[in-house]
Amino acid sequence: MINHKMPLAEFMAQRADVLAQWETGKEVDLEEALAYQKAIAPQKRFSARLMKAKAEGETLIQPRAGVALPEEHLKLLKTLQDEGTADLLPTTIDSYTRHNRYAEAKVGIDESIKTGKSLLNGFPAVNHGVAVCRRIVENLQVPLQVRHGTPDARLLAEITMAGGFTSFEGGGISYNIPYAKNHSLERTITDWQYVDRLIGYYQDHGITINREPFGPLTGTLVPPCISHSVAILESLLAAQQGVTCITVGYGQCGNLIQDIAAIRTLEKLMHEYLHRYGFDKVQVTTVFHQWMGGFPQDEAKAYGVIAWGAATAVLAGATKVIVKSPHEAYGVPTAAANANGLKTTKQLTMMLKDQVAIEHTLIQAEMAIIDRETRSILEAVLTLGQNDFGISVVRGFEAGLIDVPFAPALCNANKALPARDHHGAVRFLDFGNLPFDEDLKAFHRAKLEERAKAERREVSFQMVIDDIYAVSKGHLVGRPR
Amino acid sequence: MINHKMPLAEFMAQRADVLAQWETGKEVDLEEALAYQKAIAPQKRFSARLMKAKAEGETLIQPRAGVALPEEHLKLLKTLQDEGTADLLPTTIDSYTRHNRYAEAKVGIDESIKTGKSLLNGFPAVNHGVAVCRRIVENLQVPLQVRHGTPDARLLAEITMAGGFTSFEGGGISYNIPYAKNHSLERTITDWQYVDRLIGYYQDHGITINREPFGPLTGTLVPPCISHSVAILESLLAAQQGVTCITVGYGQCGNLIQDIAAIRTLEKLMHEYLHRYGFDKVQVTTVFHQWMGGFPQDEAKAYGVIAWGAATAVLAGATKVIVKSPHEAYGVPTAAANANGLKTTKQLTMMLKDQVAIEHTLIQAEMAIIDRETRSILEAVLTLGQNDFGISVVRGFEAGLIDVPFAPALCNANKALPARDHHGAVRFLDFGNLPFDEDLKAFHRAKLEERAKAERREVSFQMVIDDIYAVSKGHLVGRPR
Amino acid sequence: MEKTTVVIGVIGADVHAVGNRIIDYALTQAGFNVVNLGVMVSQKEFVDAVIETNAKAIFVSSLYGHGELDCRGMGDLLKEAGLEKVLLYAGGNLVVGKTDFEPVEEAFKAMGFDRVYPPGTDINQGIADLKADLAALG
Amino acid sequence: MEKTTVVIGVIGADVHAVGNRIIDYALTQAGFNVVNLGVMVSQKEFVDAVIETNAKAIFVSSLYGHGELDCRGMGDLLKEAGLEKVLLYAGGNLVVGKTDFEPVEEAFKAMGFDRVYPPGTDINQGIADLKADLAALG
Ligand code: B12
Ligand code: B12
Repeated sequence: MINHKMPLAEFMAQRADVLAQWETGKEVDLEEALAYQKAIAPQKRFSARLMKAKAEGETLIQPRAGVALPEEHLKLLKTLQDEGTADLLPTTIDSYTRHNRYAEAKVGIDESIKTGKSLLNGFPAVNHGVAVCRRIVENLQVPLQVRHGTPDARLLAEITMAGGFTSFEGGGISYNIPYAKNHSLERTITDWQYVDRLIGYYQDHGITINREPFGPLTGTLVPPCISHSVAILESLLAAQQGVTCITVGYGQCGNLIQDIAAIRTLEKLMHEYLHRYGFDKVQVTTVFHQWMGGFPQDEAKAYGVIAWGAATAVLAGATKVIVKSPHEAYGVPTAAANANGLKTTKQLTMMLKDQVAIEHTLIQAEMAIIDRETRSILEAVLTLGQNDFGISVVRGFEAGLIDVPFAPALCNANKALPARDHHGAVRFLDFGNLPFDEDLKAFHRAKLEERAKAERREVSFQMVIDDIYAVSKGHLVGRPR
Repeated sequence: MINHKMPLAEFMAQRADVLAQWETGKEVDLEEALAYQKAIAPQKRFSARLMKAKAEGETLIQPRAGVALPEEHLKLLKTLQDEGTADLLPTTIDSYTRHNRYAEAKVGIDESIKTGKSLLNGFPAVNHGVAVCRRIVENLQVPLQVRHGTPDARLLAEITMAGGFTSFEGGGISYNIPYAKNHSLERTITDWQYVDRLIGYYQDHGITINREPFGPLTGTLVPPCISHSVAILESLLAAQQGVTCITVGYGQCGNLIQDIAAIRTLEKLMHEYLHRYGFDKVQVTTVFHQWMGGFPQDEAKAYGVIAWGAATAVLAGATKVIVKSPHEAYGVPTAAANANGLKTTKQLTMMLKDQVAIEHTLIQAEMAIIDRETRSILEAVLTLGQNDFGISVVRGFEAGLIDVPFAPALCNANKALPARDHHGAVRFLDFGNLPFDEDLKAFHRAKLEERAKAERREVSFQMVIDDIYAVSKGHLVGRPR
Repeated sequence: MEKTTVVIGVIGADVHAVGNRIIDYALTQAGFNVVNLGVMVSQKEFVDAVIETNAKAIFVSSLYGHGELDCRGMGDLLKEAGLEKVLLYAGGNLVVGKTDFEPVEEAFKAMGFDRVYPPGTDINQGIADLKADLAALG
Repeated sequence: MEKTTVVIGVIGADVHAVGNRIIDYALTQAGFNVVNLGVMVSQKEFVDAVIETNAKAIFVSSLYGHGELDCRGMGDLLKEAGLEKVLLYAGGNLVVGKTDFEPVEEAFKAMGFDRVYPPGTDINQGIADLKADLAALG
């Protein structure tokens, strides 16, 4: 980990190793890639599209999607663009590639060809290489982003950026803690500093690539202050390497007041912390993820969850919304099911587009809470690391000052536990080592006591379990039934 | 028309004629019917279920449904109850019955038997008679309501109330203006005074039947003040005949602020006007209708519209919500499609149930507008008729003081024209003879000018047409595109 | 040149008035002389109006699901009146429920309709067809 | 009486941790001794854990869609280790996409799994089956 923009020579030296990790690495020619990126029209660039939407108060819609084979992948994305009216397109990477298991991805590709169905849960971009990526980007009319969950995404970034993608999701924290088990944060932050440096390199040459820390983390009852802290720390790490266009994200919790407050506070705190460290020229946009936890199996109910996420995204004023499909509870959606989720979402973003923003004294109050919580965490973490972002993150997680609920990563404390309050807002049932003052803790306890009293039971882990299942069973709060 | 509770003898004299209208009339024995109704358990009574929901802040869900043949109809309702989790059930009556064309309904029944598919758009309850109605009510677990659109519903009411239904939709205005062409208001109000008197008779014997004026009227860009005026006038007419449990309705316009303000103002004004005329013991609940205008053909988009209606109903605090299906744009839904609309709705009512009510200074402002508009209409109408409700209504419509947009009835002025403002709230483009003062008119004009300016075109009938199509084409405001 | 007259209306016990108003507006804008019978129109009223106004076409709307029952015999009625050359179109939500459109089209054509439209048809489609058919008739 | 040991874990490169925590909790509540290998567990780790702990059953979870690729040969591996009597269950979202469950069940049974569960199965169903199967084994 470093605490400064990586010197060019150092970056170039590391590149050689990165490109050697898989045979397709040699397809990347950085100078040629710059020229290729420069020729991409503004309406196909993520950064330009997002800034336009932000200026016009529009909420863009984007699906997740990826299959093993290029032609099928292109066909899928075309359907989502034309039939689903997606404003932005993804390319979701398969899990083998995410773990740099390119040989296994190869088996998946071969088997997919043989059996005629995609046996991978995403698009193995590294195996396919630069030219294939470009063919995909060129045959579509809207901007494309790489969405994955890769702890070490250096080669993936090299190939897909040379391949013409204009946005890259992830970060050293958000693609480690929820997506890995044994990776150290030192390692993943270092690897992501490389990714951000690569994008900083493009930026230095006049090409803006959008970066998006993965907001929802484990997608399961993550309180806003946790994901906000991660988003801001990752943004600082990215900005330090020269990234100038960042979309910070948040996964819907389901309580309207909390969700609106969360998106607004996220944007406000981003500006404040970027400013504190002198990264004033970074363009900030927001992404709202439709409910990321367990979905109802019934498709009609799933449509309800999707629509509520769409409505909340617009009411919260997010720049874009990531869309789920009615197949969510079962598996990777068909193109048609995916397009259906998009269409439901578009109907709502369009119907809500012209309506006025919602104001509420409770939104103000909730914003104050999230602000205070997030600030508590960030100040404690940044103090511990003496403003060295990487060290702050590593020590912060070690000390449990940031703690992501239900994370698989062993470097996460896994002590903090969330549960919903009586109105469905996500609070803390166990603080672990979160650096909250007594006032803040009393607030959370009172909120859960209010619920416990209404449900005539004790505050306990059973509430957490009930809340995990609640949405999939047709509720928000997991009441005893 | 009368302006007092109909004397019992007069009512009984009329009954004889009514029951003679079709052969099944002779099946009705009022004393026996009282005993039958008395034996219905509270959880199967509309009134009790609604008051419980209101007390608990719950929003109940109810579909529309009806097919030609009894067994199929029962099966359909069972599906909606068990699979669709409907809290309340309907029996939607076919259009021939609505026009008292029982002979044609008979042809429809026979043809339906012959072809094996329902050729009627609803359940012909009069033709089927009392015993069949009871079999249906008895085989279901939730309360049942008759939903129709019948200008002269006297025989239908006799048969279905004896048949065990515990709620009856409609009224002399709301089932005339949007549902008929040549009926005079004198006639339909007189006929509905009979219906209300019948229900008053049940009430006098301790049996509460719920009454529901049909809120959405033509379902097409009806400004809240118009439907509110009709709802309140019909409620006064009903209360006068002894009705004590009334659910007033409103069809979603689509702008959240306006919709919330509309439901709240409706309840407030109801209490005020009922009180003014001494009907203080009437129990008032509200029903919110999911979007009643043209629907998108695409089912995924239709789900979006349905979900937004469900969410708004809860946020507005309505006691129940009437649910559309994803087949809406095509035709009477299959049982499965109907259940799907219910499930989407239930997912949202459950997820939003525990959330706090939305407050907004704009909601207050909108409530003030709706209050003023509705009051202007009601005062002008009631003054004209010297507080004789029936005469007030007849003269009010004659003078165009109330004017329902897009109504087929020749007794409606059809001069007022609605259009959406820049934020999607429904305003007046043409006031016709609505008794609005200059301030109020200036408000509407300014609102439409704001939109016209943004769209760089004149305020014109083309806006109305564009707005009629807008939701079905995936928008709220019909912008030039 | 004189304007061609088209009779429009919503058949049977059907009161859906919105589409009817739009069809009126669109046909008028397109240069036709529109005789609008409104809602709840019987077959006989349609035929009488054609005779009275020397109309060249009828646009029958049926939204509420009883279209099949209501339109039966309409072609014969025109024929009996010697009006087989009058163009007879139907549109709206012609049958109960969401079904394949082909059998519906066939059934209506068998009843004497020249053109039959599925739910939500853009009225301009109907007008374009009308112009073409009128031109073909000369 | 000693508690029966069950090995649980999420196979392959799969990191879905939530269900795994709930299965741990539920099996523990039901009186079993749970050896939880967490996420990203290889076939070998499962087998080694069974040998080490003398477990009577394995609950394999696979959520992310690569279950079919990851579980291939698992039955054989157990057999080779002389552990054919160990109950082998799989659940989660075993294959990519929403499909009929029957062929999936067949494929996994062919790979040596005793019981195979569709998406969103209530874990108590798995526990009830486990008790029945253990009782049958004696
Ligand atoms: C939360 C979530 C995530 C979180 C996971 C956080 C974490 N580390 O735990 C995040 C966002 C990180 C994530 C990432 C990914 N996910 Co994910 N995720 C989900 C989601 C929404 C909920 C899963 C969950 O927690 N459910 C709640 C728990 C309690 O239920 P459960 O896991 O199903 O387990 C219960 C039962 O299945 C049963 N059970 C499970 N195993 C067994 C075994 C036996 C023997 C028995 C009896 C019972 C049993 O009991 C459990 C307890 O009740 C599901 C979709 C859904 N279900 O709605 C998708 C889903 C599982 N994910 C999916 C995918 C593809 C991914 C990604 C590859 C891509 C992506 N979308 O980013 C990555 C994979 C990363 C990796 N390498 O594994 C797909 C899998 C596709 C498929 N099988 O076809 C799903 C189905 C979504 C979808 N429709 O596309 N995901
Ligand atoms: C608004 C509405 C109402 C209002 C009507 C107010 C009024 N008086 O006008 C109210 C609430 C009163 C109502 C009542 C009923 N309705 Co209604 N209604 C609708 C709704 C939602 C919109 C209709 C509309 O105005 N569309 C907008 C206009 C512009 O479009 P349009 O009417 O389709 O017309 C256009 C095209 O179809 C085409 N077109 C039409 N005719 C022709 C002819 C030709 C030749 C051509 C070329 C083109 C053409 O051009 C028109 C202009 O663009 C539709 C469902 C939908 N479409 O979303 C149901 C719908 C038509 N109603 C239906 C039903 C069943 C009823 C009721 C029987 C029961 C009920 N639900 O209460 C009653 C019927 C009363 C009666 N006797 O007629 C059903 C019909 C079922 C079927 N066919 O299987 C529908 C489809 C809803 C459903 N899915 O159940 N309804």
